[in-house]
Amino acid sequence: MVLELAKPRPIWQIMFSTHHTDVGLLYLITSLAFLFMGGALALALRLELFFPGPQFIADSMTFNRIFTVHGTTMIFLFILPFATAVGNYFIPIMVRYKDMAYPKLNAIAYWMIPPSAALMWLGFSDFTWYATPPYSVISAPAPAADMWIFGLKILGVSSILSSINFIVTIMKCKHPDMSLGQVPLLGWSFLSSSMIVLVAIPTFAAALLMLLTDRLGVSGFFDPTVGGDPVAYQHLFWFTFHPEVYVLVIPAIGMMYEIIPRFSRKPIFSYSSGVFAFVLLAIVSFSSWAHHMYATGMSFTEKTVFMVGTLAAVPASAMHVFNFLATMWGGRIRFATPMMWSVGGIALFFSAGAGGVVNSAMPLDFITHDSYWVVGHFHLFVFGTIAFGSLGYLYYMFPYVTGRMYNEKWGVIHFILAFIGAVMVFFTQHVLGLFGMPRRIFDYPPFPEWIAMNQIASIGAMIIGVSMVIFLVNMVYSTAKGKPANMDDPWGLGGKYYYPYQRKNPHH
Amino acid sequence: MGSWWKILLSIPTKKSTSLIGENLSHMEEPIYRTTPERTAKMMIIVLAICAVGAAIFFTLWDYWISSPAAVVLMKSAKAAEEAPAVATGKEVKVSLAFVESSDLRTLAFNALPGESGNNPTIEASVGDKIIIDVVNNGKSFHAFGITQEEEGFAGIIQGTDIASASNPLKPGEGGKTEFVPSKEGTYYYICTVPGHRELGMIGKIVVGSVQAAPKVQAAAPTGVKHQFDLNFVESSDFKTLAFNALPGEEGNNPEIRVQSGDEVTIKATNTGKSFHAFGVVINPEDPNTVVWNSAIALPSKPLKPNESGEVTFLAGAPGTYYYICTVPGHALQGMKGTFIVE
Amino acid sequence: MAGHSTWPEWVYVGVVIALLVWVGAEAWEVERLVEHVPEGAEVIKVTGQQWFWTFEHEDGTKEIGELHVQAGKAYKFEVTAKDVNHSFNIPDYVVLMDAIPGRIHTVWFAPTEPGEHEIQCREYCGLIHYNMRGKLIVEEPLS
Amino acid sequence: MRSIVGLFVIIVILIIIPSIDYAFGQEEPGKYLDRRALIWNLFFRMMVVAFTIGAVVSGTLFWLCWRFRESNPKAVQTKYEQAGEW
Repeated sequence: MVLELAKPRPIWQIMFSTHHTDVGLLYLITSLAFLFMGGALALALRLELFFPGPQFIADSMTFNRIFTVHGTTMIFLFILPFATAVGNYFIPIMVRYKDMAYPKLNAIAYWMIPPSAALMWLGFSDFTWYATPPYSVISAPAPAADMWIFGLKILGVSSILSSINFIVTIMKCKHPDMSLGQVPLLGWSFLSSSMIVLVAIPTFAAALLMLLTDRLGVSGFFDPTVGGDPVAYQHLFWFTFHPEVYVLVIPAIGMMYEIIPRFSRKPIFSYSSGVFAFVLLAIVSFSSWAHHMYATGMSFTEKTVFMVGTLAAVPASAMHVFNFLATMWGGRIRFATPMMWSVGGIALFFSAGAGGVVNSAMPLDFITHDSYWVVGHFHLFVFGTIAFGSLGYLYYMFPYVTGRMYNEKWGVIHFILAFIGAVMVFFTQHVLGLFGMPRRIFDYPPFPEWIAMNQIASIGAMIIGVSMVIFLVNMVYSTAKGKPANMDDPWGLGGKYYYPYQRKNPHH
Repeated sequence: MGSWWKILLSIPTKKSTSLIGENLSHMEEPIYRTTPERTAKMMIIVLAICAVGAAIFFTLWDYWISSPAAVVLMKSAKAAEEAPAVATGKEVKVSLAFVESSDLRTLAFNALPGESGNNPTIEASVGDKIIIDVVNNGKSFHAFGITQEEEGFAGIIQGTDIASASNPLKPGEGGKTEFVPSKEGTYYYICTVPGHRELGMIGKIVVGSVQAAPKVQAAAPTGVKHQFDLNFVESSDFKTLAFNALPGEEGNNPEIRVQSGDEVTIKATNTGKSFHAFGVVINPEDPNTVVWNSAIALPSKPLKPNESGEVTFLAGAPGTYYYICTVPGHALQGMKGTFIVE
Repeated sequence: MAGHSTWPEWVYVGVVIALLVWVGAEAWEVERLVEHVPEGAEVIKVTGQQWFWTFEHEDGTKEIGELHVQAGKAYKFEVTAKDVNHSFNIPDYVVLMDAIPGRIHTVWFAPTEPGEHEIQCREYCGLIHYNMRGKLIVEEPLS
Repeated sequence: MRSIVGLFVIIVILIIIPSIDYAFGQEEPGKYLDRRALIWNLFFRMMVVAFTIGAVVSGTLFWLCWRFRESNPKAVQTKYEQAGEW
């Protein structure tokens, strides 16, 4: 399915090759497969909540297992691999090197994903994607829980390896007459997110190890009866996973930095402020982890510190938004599918950010903590921003990957439906949270407001589902039968380069 | 999805190439574009993998959540020792008070060392119900527990603890607990606040042989059979739980009377929406004191809605027992009936 | 980059920072007011366990799943858990505090007028988390 | 530019008003402060600001999309297109 750079090869040769586009293709297909699997789970959850009272899901155990796997899949098996896929395809090209720095390491990093995915999906554990002790230690049934732990450990290693690969490729393998200040912003985004991974993930690896030994009963790190502290795990966890949020969002922003100038027929408004914002984000992402834990009896001082830390991350993100708008300003914008996704992504990115600022205000945590507000908020990020950026970029790289053109009309319809759906689901969920509905519940008492809003959200989810079916058909059909793309300039925008086929490096 | 299947089935062989690629500076070779054939192969591979995975997953659906974590098994192993006690119906009432010397250096129960009644030794026989009243007459915090450990504050037998080191009895506060020893030997009642045991807050419970009370031993099997149906029922708001009928209705938590040695068969059906498990216990507060292997399902592996289970056992020594839902809290919420053996 | 003026960006960043400062200040002020527990607040020990709430009043009376309080009085909850994490939540009175084994967290509130309110668990705690609910019953002050 | 000035005005107002009603709102002997009121007021104040800014940003975004779409009659080649520097 890849645009073969040499000559057509049997698929197994592509599968076991170490060339960056082949590995990228593997990442791409894997991540998309899991996008659809995880999405199916999400639809099941929304359908179950359409009416109060148990619907078609047998019992709460099944429900809990479903939302656990949904979360884990979307984050670790869709978003991360997709970003890595894009990086594999484009980073070497952007730094004008023949391949990733360590091709074998690259392939190894990929081949760690299938086994861990198998562990996660076979086990189908039930302790939510953040496995908080004591529940995950004393209540979560084995072997599912242990399989989940092992699966995530492997994934952690895999993402560390690919991060190392990206950093070395960008820093060491870029073309000698190309300075770091000329690496396109997509490259910078991967540089900064990889840096975050290197610092953040090991902490979680340690936490997982402690969790495992606790479950085996050989240690009591998180067991209060022997002097452990359950909250310690939450600190370790969020020290990894708050920065992880930025690991997910930064590449998505980088992708928008590719698309928006391209379709506005302008260079980026300010390359330097983009770079600055990326690096700044990477640094401040570590100053805010405990804003997830206001309710765990933190002192006023702690809360204040982490609120300030959280707010400190906002200007950087705001600079990106400004950069996007300023780039579009005075351009001649072609609203092809990728551009639409990016613009929609910016809009939702802003609303998610605003919600985040409101959220970080300490007292409001009493209202929003662990309610559907939080669900709506982070879904606005992971779906509204990250998935939008990613899908936009998927359309953008489609001609390069397959040598064919996707169906523009259906691409646009996909975007419009997904956007409407996203607004319906996630904005409603914010309000639902304000009405006090806790997250992760299999059933809810029949309060009229709750029922109404749950049904709106579920309908929105259905709309997204439909758009995704359209997407799938469009991708498969266009891959096979799509009309051959003009590889120099698939959208007929003029200008010098469409990335993979650039004649010279962009930006001065 | 129709067109989608057509793609999977259609296997054309021609490779369409284009000329555009060729005049590119860094691309000598022509562009080979993906063909339906290759797409179909790829889709088949992906779907096949998913199918295999799904097959394994669903055939073993419940296996993946079949056992609790190792640490849980270890803990419950400790508690289980205390479970199968045969109640003698005899009761031993003890009242204990935490006392401290004025300098707080010496701690003890009831009276300081040297005075009479210091750390009294409790005599009982297997199956007796020891009822302990504890009050904190000191100035600092204390907590109560019974253990078999020679030292330290670990291994507290489940259900025998009053307060805890992290949430202790404040001065003047008190509590009540029951303990039914299941085997002969020496138990220790201690203050579970770390260090207090070493400072002297420790007393013995000497458990003698059950011969002390021969008349209340389990009678030989009588061959008489009883069959009871018990259904777990829940009020619509789940707040009240009960057997057979909700409180106030006819047949709520029926009282069961059998002769010692009778063969009792219990069929429990979960007619509710949440999870339940059945067991006959000595102390309704403590689901771990299930007697005569009368348990149906377990809190960790409960009866799902509309499942039912059956158990047959011999009614043991005479006394008053309780049949409850062993899922923690459910007995407190009303799933508790009396089970009297004569 | 083709010469463009950067001052709009700096103004913009300035505005953003000003807003953030404002948010921080407001939040800090409110939190300061809310954190301070009034003297003479009556203590209620709240214990969460799978899957119900136990309340113990100062006079030792225990309630399960239901909590009776009087309007016009201040109450201080000492929240803890027996088995796994829970989160004690009265949405109508914006009371929320995690119940974590081995820890005692405090949160306070003062019901204003009589009425019935929901009590629920906000932290995922297992099979019946979705139904770990209770009732808060605010009664007329007995004067 | 105008929008930014407007923003400043709004912010100033929003800072002053609440600080005043704190000054008066607190001192009522024998009454406990009502956390509901405090927290929800804070929430709504922030919502006002959030939605104001939201209106400005999304308004700008919509205008950009409408004004600079290539199908807009006023659309012209960007100077970078003419100079061919992209």
